[in-house]
Amino acid sequence: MSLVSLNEGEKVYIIHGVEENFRCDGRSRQDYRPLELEMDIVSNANGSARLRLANSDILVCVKVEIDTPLPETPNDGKIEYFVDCSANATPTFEGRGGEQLAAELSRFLSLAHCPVFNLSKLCIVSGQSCWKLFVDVLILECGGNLFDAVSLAAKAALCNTSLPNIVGTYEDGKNIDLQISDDPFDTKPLDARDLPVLVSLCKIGNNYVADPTIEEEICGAGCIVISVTPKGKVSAVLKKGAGSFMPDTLNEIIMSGSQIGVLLNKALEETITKDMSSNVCKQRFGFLK
Amino acid sequence: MPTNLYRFQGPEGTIPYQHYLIDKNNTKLTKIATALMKNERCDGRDISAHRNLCIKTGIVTQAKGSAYVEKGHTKLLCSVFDPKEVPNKVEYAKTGELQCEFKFATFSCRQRRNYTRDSEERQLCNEFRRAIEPAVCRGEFANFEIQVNVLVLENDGSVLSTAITAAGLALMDGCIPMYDMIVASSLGIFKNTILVDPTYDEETLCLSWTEDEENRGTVMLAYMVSLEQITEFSQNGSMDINMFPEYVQLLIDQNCKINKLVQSAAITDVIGHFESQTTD
Amino acid sequence: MDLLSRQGLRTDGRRSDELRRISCKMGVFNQPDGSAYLEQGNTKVLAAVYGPHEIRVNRSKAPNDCAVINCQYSMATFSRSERKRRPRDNKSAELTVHLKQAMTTAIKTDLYPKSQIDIFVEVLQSDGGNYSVCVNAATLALIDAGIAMEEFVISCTSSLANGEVPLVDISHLEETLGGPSITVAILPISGKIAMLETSQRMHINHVEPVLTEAMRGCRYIYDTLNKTIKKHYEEIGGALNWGTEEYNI
Amino acid sequence: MNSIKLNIQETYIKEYLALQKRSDGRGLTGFRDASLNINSIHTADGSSVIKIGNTAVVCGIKAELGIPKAESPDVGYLLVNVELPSLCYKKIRPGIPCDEAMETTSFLNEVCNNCKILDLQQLCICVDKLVWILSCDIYCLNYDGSVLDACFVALLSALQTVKLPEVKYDKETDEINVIEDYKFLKLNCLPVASTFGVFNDKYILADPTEEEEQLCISKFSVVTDGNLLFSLHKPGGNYIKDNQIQNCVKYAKIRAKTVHELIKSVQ
Amino acid sequence: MNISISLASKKTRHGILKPTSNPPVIFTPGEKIRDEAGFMRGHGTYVSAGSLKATVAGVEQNINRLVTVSPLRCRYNGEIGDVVIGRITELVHKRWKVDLNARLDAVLLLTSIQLPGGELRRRGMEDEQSMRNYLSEGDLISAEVHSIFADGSLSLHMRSLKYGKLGQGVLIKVQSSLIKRSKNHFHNLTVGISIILGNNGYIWIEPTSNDNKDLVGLEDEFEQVVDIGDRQTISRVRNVILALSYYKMLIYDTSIQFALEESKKYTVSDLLTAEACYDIANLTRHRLQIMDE
Repeated sequence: MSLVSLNEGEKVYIIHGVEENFRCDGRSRQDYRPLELEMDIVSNANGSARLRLANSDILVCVKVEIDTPLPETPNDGKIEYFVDCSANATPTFEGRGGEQLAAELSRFLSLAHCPVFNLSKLCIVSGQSCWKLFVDVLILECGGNLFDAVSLAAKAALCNTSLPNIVGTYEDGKNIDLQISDDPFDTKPLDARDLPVLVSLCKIGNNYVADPTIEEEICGAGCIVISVTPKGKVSAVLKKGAGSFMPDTLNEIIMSGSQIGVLLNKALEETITKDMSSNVCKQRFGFLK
Repeated sequence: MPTNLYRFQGPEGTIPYQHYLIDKNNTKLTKIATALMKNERCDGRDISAHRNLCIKTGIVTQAKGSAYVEKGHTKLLCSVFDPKEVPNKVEYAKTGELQCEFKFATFSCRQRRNYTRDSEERQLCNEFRRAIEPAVCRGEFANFEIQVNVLVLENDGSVLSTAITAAGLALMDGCIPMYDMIVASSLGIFKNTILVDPTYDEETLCLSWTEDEENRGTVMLAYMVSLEQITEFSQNGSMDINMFPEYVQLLIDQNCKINKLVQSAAITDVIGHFESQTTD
Repeated sequence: MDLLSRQGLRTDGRRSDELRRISCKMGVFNQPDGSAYLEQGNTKVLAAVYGPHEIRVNRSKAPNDCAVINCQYSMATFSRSERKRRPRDNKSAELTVHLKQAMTTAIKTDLYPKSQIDIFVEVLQSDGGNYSVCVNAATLALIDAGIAMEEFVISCTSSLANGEVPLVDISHLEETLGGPSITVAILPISGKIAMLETSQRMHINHVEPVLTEAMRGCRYIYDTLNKTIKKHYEEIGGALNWGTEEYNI
Repeated sequence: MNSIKLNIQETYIKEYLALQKRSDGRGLTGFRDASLNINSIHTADGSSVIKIGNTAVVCGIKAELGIPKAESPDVGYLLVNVELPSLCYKKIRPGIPCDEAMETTSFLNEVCNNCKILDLQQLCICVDKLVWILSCDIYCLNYDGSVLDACFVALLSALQTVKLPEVKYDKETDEINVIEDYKFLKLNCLPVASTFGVFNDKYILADPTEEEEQLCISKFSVVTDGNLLFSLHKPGGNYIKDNQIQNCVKYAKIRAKTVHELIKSVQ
Repeated sequence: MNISISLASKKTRHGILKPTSNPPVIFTPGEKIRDEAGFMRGHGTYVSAGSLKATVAGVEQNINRLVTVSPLRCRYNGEIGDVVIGRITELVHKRWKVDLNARLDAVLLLTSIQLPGGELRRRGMEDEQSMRNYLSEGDLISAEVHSIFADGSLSLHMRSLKYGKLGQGVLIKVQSSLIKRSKNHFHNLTVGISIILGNNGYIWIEPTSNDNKDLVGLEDEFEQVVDIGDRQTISRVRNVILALSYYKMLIYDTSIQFALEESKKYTVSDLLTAEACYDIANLTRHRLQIMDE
């Protein structure tokens, strides 16, 4: 991503544009670029989704495994986030180049989900066995605003996830053996509709914009990422970039971020419902379209 | 557990014995929780009171600048080194860089930590760097980097905010040009009750999952008092949006209080410098 | 478990000399200079090519008269049914080297002095023959990037069932259960072999039939991909005036 | 630039040494004052902080339960690690441990094993099943020479503060029960290290500071508990004479006694 | 707040425009084009066993007896006299390195720019030391290809009033093969917007300046705020060009003009949607075809 640089003229042009509430691509400050979602595209996963936000392309897969719960939380399952920045997205990600960004993304995603996600839903036998969810995010192309795109894709993939049904357990002394249904359709969906999405607001000049492009991210003095649940609660806030904020600006940004977040959640919700309802003869396109 | 060729490693899969005392720990947490419902804290503080702050600057004589800060049981050390050229770098940079390291000592937390950096340390390191970056006059040392290191000796809550405060002092002690002093403080929110400067147990309580809709979580804010600028803000938990202005205001007030302490420590530090110079 | 039923059908219903369904698309992404997506059965691979561009790392060590080819083979953590812990491990480092060797034979590196060509492949779903599909996808991406090549590089993996019948384009199940397998990458028109590897000990008498089958598979894949490329170019070329200034229909 | 600075420092120190004095006022064989503080870290099962002159070192011990080695099923683990984090000294880069840290670590472990500081049998809970693992991590906070000396004091005083609860292990059900009846560890001996620097063949400096260490052509350490000599450690460098060593051992023994008193005084 | 998430499966498949009726023969790498006898090997071909073969996928082109195959998409291959837009990446002794999306970074010598003081000014040490004041890393310039070095890298010059450092505006990047070579690459679109179509695929859109450009074109002017009307048109032009580029259509003054006219029914931000892009590209092509006939 460091491949993009801007000269002063371009920066001034962007900053003035934001002031006039008319950005380079014609959006107003709070508009998102068109998003495109496709669910259930990886056949060997328990849930998956691919999201395109302009040029940002994110593929998220959820896999489940049986694990033993931690001794301090015997009734809770586990969830692990892993982000990989594919070198396909930009050559700077080659080798370990994308690791720092990936670590930041996965850490913040787990921070944002953690206070909202009820892990006891993943419990099978208290203290003995639980589900462990692996949420694997693959970044295939970067067109700015990765935090929002990754969170939307991750939520969609989790909504798409279903857990296999346990058909029987039998105890053998202390150990409990679990029998998982062989039928791939004998599953129960995971309820993930309450999960938050992330909204990045980039401060440019004295204003802030939603869904920043790469150019705007470079131009901006700093960025606030807010994790918003469908009910408008805030579950995590993060600051990116080297800038600093006035207290009033910060409050204002968080306020409008939560409003955007509610709408974003609603839009995602509607799309997911639409996708679920058209379940019959659904065709997977993936990357062929 | 990643294998490590550089250190003596014990066997894999060790368990802290405290795991078998979980009930005790849980009752302790419940006790704290019930006390908090009555607006009382286990260490006898008022819910809006800070723990005592103990500041010592210049204790790492080998570093350019350093500060040791103790806040309750939270203890940490921060040191700053001379600006030096960035190794293996060809491009020209107009602003200097801050290289930060944020490390927990292995014995600093309830559970023993690993030697290698984990994701929490990385994240704290990122937040730490972002918090102090705006305060340093980075234009003064173009193409150079400054190394800022933090070692947490004991973690009893509000580590990041303490570290940021310590870093501000260490940078000052190291005579690195800064726009303003930087201080930070944190809040815990438990069932709508606001706790200033939460301890480790209180933080755990604030972040544990509950069914209800009440506000909970932690908030941290780093602030430059005389410039009135927020340099870092992070929050975790589940909170109502309308509460944010209140939290932010409260944190700013707290920071102003801490700033007074920090400033007096800074003045003592500077006087100390002069005295040592005159005795030389 | 029998890899070949009495009727001569494989576990996924194919005949022994039948390849899996191939679908592909060129130009999936905007940012790379060339990109391609290739599915062979359930093995799905994305390839991206950046360059030729200025050499970024180790500029002083690079040769002056030809291009540096830089590859990375990576496997998504979710690509197999068992979750992988890391996308890049020792195995993928080895495949990276193989991929680089195979692609270098075909790229006309002497045309691009002092430059670097990056080829990145990402296995999204793996069901056998990962390396082969990656080579094929990389070829497509290179063509999409307009990089001069002597020929296509096409790869195919085949193995032996019941110690006698060669199986072409094997799936993951056949890879794990079956006998020794041969992976070969060839330049299909001239028939030159760019890379050849056997998975394990193999009887000398078996090499010939398995290799022939793999090469036949390569030629089939070449035909399919070649057709797709032509179709893709016919579709997009018109508006572009076929990339020429003067061409008139 | 650096060489010039070193040169100036060398002349400066030489002038002092000619007067049988050192730049901080000590005599040639004088040790710096030490101060010790124990149990200051509450998250550790045992801890101590030692300052010798400006050199500061903290040691924290965490006790965990684990499975013993198959070849020695009845002993626990005592793992000693020395960390020289980048914050203590400007010449250390962050990342993997530096050579000096690794060297100090292996020397400490060697001495611990050789002189049996601790009967490792007392760390055994159930043979072949469960033992204590004591991870002793020593962090240097300020690197001002003779870090090894400080590490020894820190380790010993921290070990003395460790209290382990009683653990009941049921062989049948693998069940573990922790009873809060804490007991101290029994230490066999208290080895104390004293580092000496050899300056210019002629002078032997006890307990050199960082500045002096830079200029010394070689360095060696004597480990003793006042009566017995546990180890003499001289990692290369220039040769030293036999009688010089004899003298140093003498000083080291006296030093060991004072350190023992210091450790006793804080308990 | 405009947020729309569409489903990929609901999208009708219009990744491409309808292909033309009778496409020419397309050669792919390794395929034989013709026997070598009597022909000369050009770009995109090689000789093997007495026949000419293609190295890239494309259409055969004959200029007299020279046979070339040009790929539909590749990095920019410069030709002398091309107008290019580039970004300064590095300052090295007496020269700037310029990124042109070509195989190698181009070079702009200190002697190839006009400094204040005119043609006859001597370039001394002072100029060398203050190079960063004229052009620094990240700056955008428009220039002309002056010569081609043996290794294929380009040398640029800015010794004309029309070239110089670019100020406020928008840069978009498209494939270099989409830019149609023509006599003029500087266009003042009727709507008060100037556009420079760099042969290397970089396109610069800026408001037409009324006052004469100062002689050197190395000064910055950031005080002036581009007015909202111009801004809207610039964004519209930007989105329209991106739509054309998505559908691999040649970009030149006429195609942009047509596309702009067709885009009138959409608001600027609507032009970001796939449907609008398709519609505009399709209509534009239709009009171009009619014009050709």
